[in-house]
Amino acid sequence: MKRTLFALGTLLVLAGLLLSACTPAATPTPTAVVTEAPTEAPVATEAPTQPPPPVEKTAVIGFTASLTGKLNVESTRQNDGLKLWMDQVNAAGGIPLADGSVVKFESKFYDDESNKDRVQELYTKLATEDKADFLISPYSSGLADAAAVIAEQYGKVMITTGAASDATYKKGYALVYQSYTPASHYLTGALDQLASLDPNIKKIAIVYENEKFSVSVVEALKAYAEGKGYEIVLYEGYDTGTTDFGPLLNKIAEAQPESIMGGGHFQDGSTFAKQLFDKQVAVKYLALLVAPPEPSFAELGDAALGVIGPSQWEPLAAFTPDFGPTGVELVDAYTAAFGEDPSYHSAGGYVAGLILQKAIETAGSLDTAAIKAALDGMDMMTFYGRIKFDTSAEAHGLQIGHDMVYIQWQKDAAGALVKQVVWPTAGATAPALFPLR
Amino acid sequence: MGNSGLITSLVDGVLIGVIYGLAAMGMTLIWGVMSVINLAHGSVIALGMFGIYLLFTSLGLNPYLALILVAILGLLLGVIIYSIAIHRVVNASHLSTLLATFSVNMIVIGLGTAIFSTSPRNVNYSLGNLTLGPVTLLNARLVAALAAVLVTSALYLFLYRTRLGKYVRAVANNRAAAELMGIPSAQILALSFGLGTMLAAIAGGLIATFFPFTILSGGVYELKSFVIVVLGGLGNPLGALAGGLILGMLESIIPIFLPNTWVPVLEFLLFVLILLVRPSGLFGVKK
Amino acid sequence: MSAILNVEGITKRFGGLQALTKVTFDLPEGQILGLIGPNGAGKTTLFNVINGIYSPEEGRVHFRGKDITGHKPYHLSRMGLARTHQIVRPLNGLTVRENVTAGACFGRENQKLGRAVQIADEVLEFIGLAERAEQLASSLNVAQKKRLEMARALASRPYLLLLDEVLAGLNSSEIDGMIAIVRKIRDQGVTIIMIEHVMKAVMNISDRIIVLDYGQQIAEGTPQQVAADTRVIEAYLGDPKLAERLMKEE
Amino acid sequence: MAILEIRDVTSGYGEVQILWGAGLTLEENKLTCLVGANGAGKTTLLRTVMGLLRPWSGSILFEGKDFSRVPAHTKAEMGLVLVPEGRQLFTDMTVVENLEMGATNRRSRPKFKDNLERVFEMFPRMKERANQKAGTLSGGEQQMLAVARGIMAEPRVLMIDELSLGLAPLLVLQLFDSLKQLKKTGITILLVEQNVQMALAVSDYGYVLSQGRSELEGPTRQLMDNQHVRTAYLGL
Amino acid sequence: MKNWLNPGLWFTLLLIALLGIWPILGQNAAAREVIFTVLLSVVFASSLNILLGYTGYVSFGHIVFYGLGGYIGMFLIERYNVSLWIATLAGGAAAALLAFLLGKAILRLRGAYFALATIGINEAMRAFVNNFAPFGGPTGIELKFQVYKAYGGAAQALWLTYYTIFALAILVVLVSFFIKQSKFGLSLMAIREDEDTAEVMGVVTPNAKTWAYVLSAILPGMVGVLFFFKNGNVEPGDAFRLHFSIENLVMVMLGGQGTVLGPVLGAVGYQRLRGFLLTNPVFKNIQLSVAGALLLLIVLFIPAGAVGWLRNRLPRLRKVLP
Repeated sequence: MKRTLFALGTLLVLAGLLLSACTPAATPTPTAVVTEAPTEAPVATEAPTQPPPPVEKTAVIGFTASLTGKLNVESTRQNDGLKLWMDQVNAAGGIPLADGSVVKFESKFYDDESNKDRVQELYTKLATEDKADFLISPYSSGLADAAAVIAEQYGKVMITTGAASDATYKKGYALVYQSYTPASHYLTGALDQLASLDPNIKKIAIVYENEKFSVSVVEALKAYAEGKGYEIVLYEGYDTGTTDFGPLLNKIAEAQPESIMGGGHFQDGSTFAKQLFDKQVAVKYLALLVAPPEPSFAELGDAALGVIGPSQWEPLAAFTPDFGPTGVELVDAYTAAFGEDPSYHSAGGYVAGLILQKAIETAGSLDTAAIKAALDGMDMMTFYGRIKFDTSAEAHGLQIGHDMVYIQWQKDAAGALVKQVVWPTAGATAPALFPLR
Repeated sequence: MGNSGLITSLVDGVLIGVIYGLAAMGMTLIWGVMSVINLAHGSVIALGMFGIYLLFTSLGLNPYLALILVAILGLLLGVIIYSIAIHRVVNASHLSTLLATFSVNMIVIGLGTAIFSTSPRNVNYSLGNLTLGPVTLLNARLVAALAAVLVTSALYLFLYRTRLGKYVRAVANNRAAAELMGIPSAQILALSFGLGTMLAAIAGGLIATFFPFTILSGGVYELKSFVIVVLGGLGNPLGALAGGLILGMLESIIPIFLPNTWVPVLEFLLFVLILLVRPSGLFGVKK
Repeated sequence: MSAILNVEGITKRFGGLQALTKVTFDLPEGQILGLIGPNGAGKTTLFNVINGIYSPEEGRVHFRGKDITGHKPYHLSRMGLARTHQIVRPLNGLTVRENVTAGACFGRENQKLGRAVQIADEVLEFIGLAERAEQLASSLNVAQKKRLEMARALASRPYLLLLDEVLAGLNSSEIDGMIAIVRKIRDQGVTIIMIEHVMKAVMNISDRIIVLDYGQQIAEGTPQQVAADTRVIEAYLGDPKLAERLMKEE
Repeated sequence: MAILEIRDVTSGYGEVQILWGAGLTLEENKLTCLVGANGAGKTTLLRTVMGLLRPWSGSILFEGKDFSRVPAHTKAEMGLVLVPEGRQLFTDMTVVENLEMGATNRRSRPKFKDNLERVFEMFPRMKERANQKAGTLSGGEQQMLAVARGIMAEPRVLMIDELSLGLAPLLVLQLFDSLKQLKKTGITILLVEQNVQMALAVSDYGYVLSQGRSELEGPTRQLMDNQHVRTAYLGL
Repeated sequence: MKNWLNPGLWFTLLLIALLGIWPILGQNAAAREVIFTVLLSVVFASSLNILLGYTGYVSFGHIVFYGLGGYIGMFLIERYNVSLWIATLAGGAAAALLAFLLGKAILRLRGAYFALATIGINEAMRAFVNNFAPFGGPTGIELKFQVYKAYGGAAQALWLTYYTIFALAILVVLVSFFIKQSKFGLSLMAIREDEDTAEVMGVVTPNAKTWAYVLSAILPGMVGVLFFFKNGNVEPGDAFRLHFSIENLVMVMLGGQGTVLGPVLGAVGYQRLRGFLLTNPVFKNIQLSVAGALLLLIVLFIPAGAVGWLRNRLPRLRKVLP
C-alpha cells in the first residue's frame, strides 16, 4: 500500500510539472517587436498636426515567416519589405484615424519552418492570444491556404503576398486579399510577347516543377497557348528538388521546340537555365518562373543571358503612384536598410503593408467591416502597379488590377549582366534580345 | 527517341551515376564497418558543397584544389561527429544510432540555415564544353566523374593495399577478433566514420562544381544514397559505384519512356523490391 | 507404449557441410533420451530440425503420428513440443512471470492470459523461481536463467520437451537440483530429449542414449551399452590410435 | 623457468562467478594443456588471462611481474596471443590478409615476411589458398588459419582454445602434428582441448579444470593413466 | 478486471483529459490549436509505439499511413461530399489495408532493413501520389470554404475536429494500454525481445507482427484526415513528409518506448519544446540546432526515455507505470 501511495505521489508531482510546462500562459513568450530606428526614407503619409499629441493606438500585424526550410530566402525578402513599410509608417507618426487617434504598428511573427504543420497553430495564436489586428500571409500558396482558413474563421483581414495560386481565392473567403498577380497570368504575357517577336514560332515546350504553384501557372499557359494555335511539343513536369535536368534536356532536344517556358522556383529554375546553356540546346525564347527576376540569377553568368522571367515588380518599372513611394524611393530606402536590392518578393511584402495602410486610411478606423469595405472598393496605383480586387462571390479577393512585367537579362555596354524590362512594351526599358541562341 | 538521344542519355547517366555512387560510398562504408545508417549524410554532402563555395568565393581557391582541403576537413568532421555523437551508442540498437545521426543532421542543418540561409549558391567556375558527335558534355562534369572514379580507386587501394585500410576491413568484418589482434577498434571506427564523411564531403564538393545548391541540397543525395547502397549491397563501398551507375542510367533512360516524374516512383519501388528479394544487394553474396 | 516421435533418415547440409546424415530413431512416450556427442556433432542441429527451425534435405519427422517435417516452430509449439536453448534466451526486458506466462499463453493449451498467469505461478513455484517472479529476466544469474527456460517450456504443457544443455555452467549442487526437476517432469508424463555433456547426469537419468559424431549416429542404447562402446570412447575421449601415432613420432 | 603464472584466480561475467580459484604455471618452451568438461571455465580462464575479462581476485604473472590489470591490446603487444574458440577469422578477407592482421604488434611486423614463409611451410594448405577468402575455407583449414594467424604475432605465449572442435579425425591429427612442430620452434603453448587423449598425447604437462577450480595436474603421461581423468570426463 | 485499477492508466488518461479540456473550458482557440498539435502527436506517437515499442520494429516511414489516410478522406469529402466522420473512418480503413498488405511483405525484414524499406515505401507513395491525377497530382486536393458550413461554419468545424482528436487520444491510450495488458501484447513483446525464441514458444509471429502493424496504422490514418480537413487542402509534400515521421519516433523515444505513458509524455514534451523554441526570440533562429542538440543528449544519456528512466531508477514504479 505504502509503495503504491509513493508511486502515486510521484505521478502526481510529475503531472503537476508537466501541466505547468504546458500552459502557454505560464511561459513568457516575448514576441518579436520591431522597434528599429526610423529610417530616413520618404514617408507615405503627412505627419499629424502638432499639438495636442493624439492618442496613440498600436495595431498588431501577425504572420509567420520561413526562417528555416526551403522557402527561407523568398520569405525573408518578403519579411524585410513589410518591415520597411512598418518602420516608415511608425517613423512618420502612424496613420491618423477618424476619431483623432493615430495608429502605429508592431509585428509578431513565428517561424513556420516552410511547412504546413504548425501554420494553423501559429496563426490561431496570432489571431487570438497575440491579438493581431491584421494578418499577412506566409510565403507560398500552400502555407497561405492553411492560414486563410484561420483568418477567415477569426474575422481577421489577411493580405496575402507571395501566394499567387488562384485556387485560394476561389474557395469562398471574404477577408482574404491577394496582392500578387494570380498564377494563371504569370506566363500568358510571355506568349503575347513571343507572338509579337516572331509570329512564325509555333512549337513550344512547357517544362515545369511538379508542384502546386507552377502547375497552376502552366495549366493556364497551356490552355492559352492552345487557344492561340501553338503546338505544345513537350509538356512535362519535374520533381521539386531536381538537380540533374539531363534526362529532361535530352527530351527537350529531341522535341526540338523553338521556345521553352515553365520552371518553378529559384533553385530548379536557375539550375535548369544553367544546364540548358551547358548542353547548348538551341532555343529562341526561354521564359522561366521566379528565378530570373532574382538578382542572384546573374551568378549564372552567360547562362543567364537572354533568359526572360515574369516579375511582380521591377525597380525599373516606372509607374506613377497615386499612393505611397515611387519605385526609386523604395529601392533607395530598401537598399539603405538591408544592404541589397529589393526583389519582387520584397516589394510584395511592402505592398501588402501599403494596401493595409490605404484601407485603414480610407476606413478611418480599425474596424474589420469598414476595412473590408475599403479593400473591396480599392483601386489605386502604387509603385508596384495597380491594385484592385475581385469582389465577385466566386473569386473574392483575387487580384485583378495588377499585371506582370517581363524582364530579360542583357549585357550592358561594359559587358555586365543587367536586368531590362522587355514587356509590356509600354514599360519596356530595352528591346528584347531575340532570338536567344 | 532516336539513337543520338539514347547515347546522350546514356552518357549523361554514366557521368551522374559515378557521382551518385561516390555520394553513397561513404554511407555504405559506415554501415559496413559499424552498422550505422548515417542520417547526417546529406548534411555533410551539403557542407562539402559549401566548403568548395566558400574556399572558391572568399579565398579564390581553384575548386579542385579546394577539394583536397574539403576532404581533410570532412575527415576531421567525421572523427569529431563520431567521438561526440556515435561512439557512445555504436553498440546500441539501430534506433539509437539512427536518432543520434538524425540529431547531428538537425544541428548541422539548423546552423547551416542560420549562417548561409537557404538561398542557392553557385560555383561560377567553368571548364567549358566538349562536343563529341551528338553528345555535348560539360567538362566540369567529365572532370567530376573522373575524380569520382579516382577517389573510388584510391579508396580501393587504401582498403585493400594499406595496413590501415586492412584494419578498417578487419574491424568491419569481426570487431572482437580485431581487438584480439591488438587493433585499436575505437580509433578505427572513428577513422572509418571520418572516411565516410570525407567521401560525402568530396561528393558534395564535386557536385558543387556543376550544380547550384543550398544547405538543404544534400537531402536529395541522401535519399538516392539509400537506393544505391541497397542496389550495391549494404556495406560494400565498391558496390556503391555500380549501384550509382545503375541509378544514373535508370534516371536517364526511364524518362525516354515515361514522364520524368515517374522516375522516383520506380526508383523506390525497385529499392523496396531489392530489399525484399536480395537484401545483400545485386552483387552481394546471396545468403 | 507408442512412439511419440519418429525420426526417419534426417539429412541436413549447410553449404558443403554435412551437419546430419540419415539420423533415424523412435522415441517411446514417457522416456528420457540422452543425446550426446562431441561439440559440433550436430546435436543442436537435430533439435532445430525436430522443432521446425530448419527443414531437412532428406527424411521425415513424425510427432504423435503426424508428419511435422518443415512445420513452423510455432505450429509445433501448439502441438505440444517445447524446447530450451543451449545459450539461454530469456526475454530480457520482461519479468520472470511474464516470460513464463508467455510460455503458457502460446503453448499447447493456448491459455487465456488470466489462466496463463496462474499456470506461470505454479510452474515457478515448482521450479523454484517463485520469489523472483517480479524481477526482470535479465537480472537473473545463469543458473536461474536456465531454470527460467525450463519453466517457460514447461508452462506450455508440452508432450515432448527438448532440453539443450540445461546443466552446462551449473555447479554440482545446482546440477543435482536440476536433475531432480528433470526427473519430476518425466514423472508427470512428459517425454524428454536432452543434449548433455555432464556425463554423470546423463548416464544416470537417461533411459536411452544416442551418440552423434560428425552428424552420424555412431551408437544407440542404454547408458551402460553406450559407455562400453569403443567408437563412443574414441569419439569422446579422442582416438587412442591417433594419439598413439602422435606420441610415437616423437 | 615459468613464463606465465596464474595464481588462484576468480572471475566471471556480471554477477555470475565462473572461476573459483584456478591456477596454473606455464614453463617456457613447453606445451601445457588444460582439459575439463564443458562449462568447467577453461575459456573463461583464457579470457581472463588475456585481459578480456578482469580477474576478481588472484594474480597473473608474466615473467614474474604481475600484469593482471594490463589491458588486452597491451598484452597482445607483449606477446601474449590467443587463438580464440570458434576461430574468429576475418571471413571477408583473404588468407594472407588474415595472416597480416595477426602480425599487428611491433615485434611481429618487421618479421612478417619470414613468419609468413614459416607458416606456409608449416601449413602448405595456407599457401595454396593464400588469396582465397577465409570464409570459403573448410573447417579444418579455417582452424589452421586461426593457429597460423596466432603464430604470425610472434607470440611468447600462444594460447589455443579448442583446437579440434568439430573437425574430422584426420584433420585433428594434422593439426596436433603441427602443434608438435611448433613447440620445437620454441614457442610456449597453452592448449585448451576437449579431446583429452589427443591433448595429453602432445603436451608436456597437463591441468584438469573442474567447475572453475584446478583439480588435478601433472606430467601428461601420468595424467593419461589416471583413472580419475576418465571418470571425471566420461562419468563411467 | 483489476487492469482498470492501474494507476498509471488513470494518470495517463487524466493527463490527456486535463490537456484536452483546458481549451474547451476557456473556449480558447489558440490553446485549442496548440493542444490539437500535441494531441495529434499523442495519437501518432502512441500508435507508432505499438509497433516500435511493443514489437521492436522501427518504422521510419510511418507517415505513409497518415498521408494515405488523409488523401483518401479528403478525396471522399471533396469528390463525394462524404461527411467528415465517414471520411475519417475511411482514412483509417485505407491505412489499415495498406498496412496489412505491406506487412505481409516487408515485416520479413529485420532491424535496419525494415527501417529502410519503410522509407522506400513512403517515398514511392509520395512520388506516386504526385503523379496520380485523381488525387490532384502535385496540386493535391482543396476543399471549398463552404464545406465547413455543414458543420456550423469553419469555427465550429475546427472545434469538431478538436473534439474528435481528443476522443482519439483517449482511445489510443486505452488501446495502447489494453494491448499491453493482453495476450496479444505479450506476444508482441516476446517478438521484441527475441523473435526466434517467440516463434519457438508458439507465437505465430507473422500474424502478430502484421496485426501490430495494422493497429499502429489505423489511427494515424484517421488523424491525417482530421488534420488536412482542418487545413482545407492536402499536397503530397505535406502528406508524406519523412521528417514528421522521424519526429514522432523521437517523441516515442523521449517519453520511453514500450510504455503507455511514454509516447504521451514524449509527444507533449517534444511539441511544447519545439513550440517554445520556435516562438522564443533567443532560439528561434537556431531552434533546429538547439532541438537537435537536446535530442542528441537524450539519445546518448537517457536512451530509455523519461518513463523508462523512471522505471529503471524506481523499480517499484514498474507496476504502476504501464
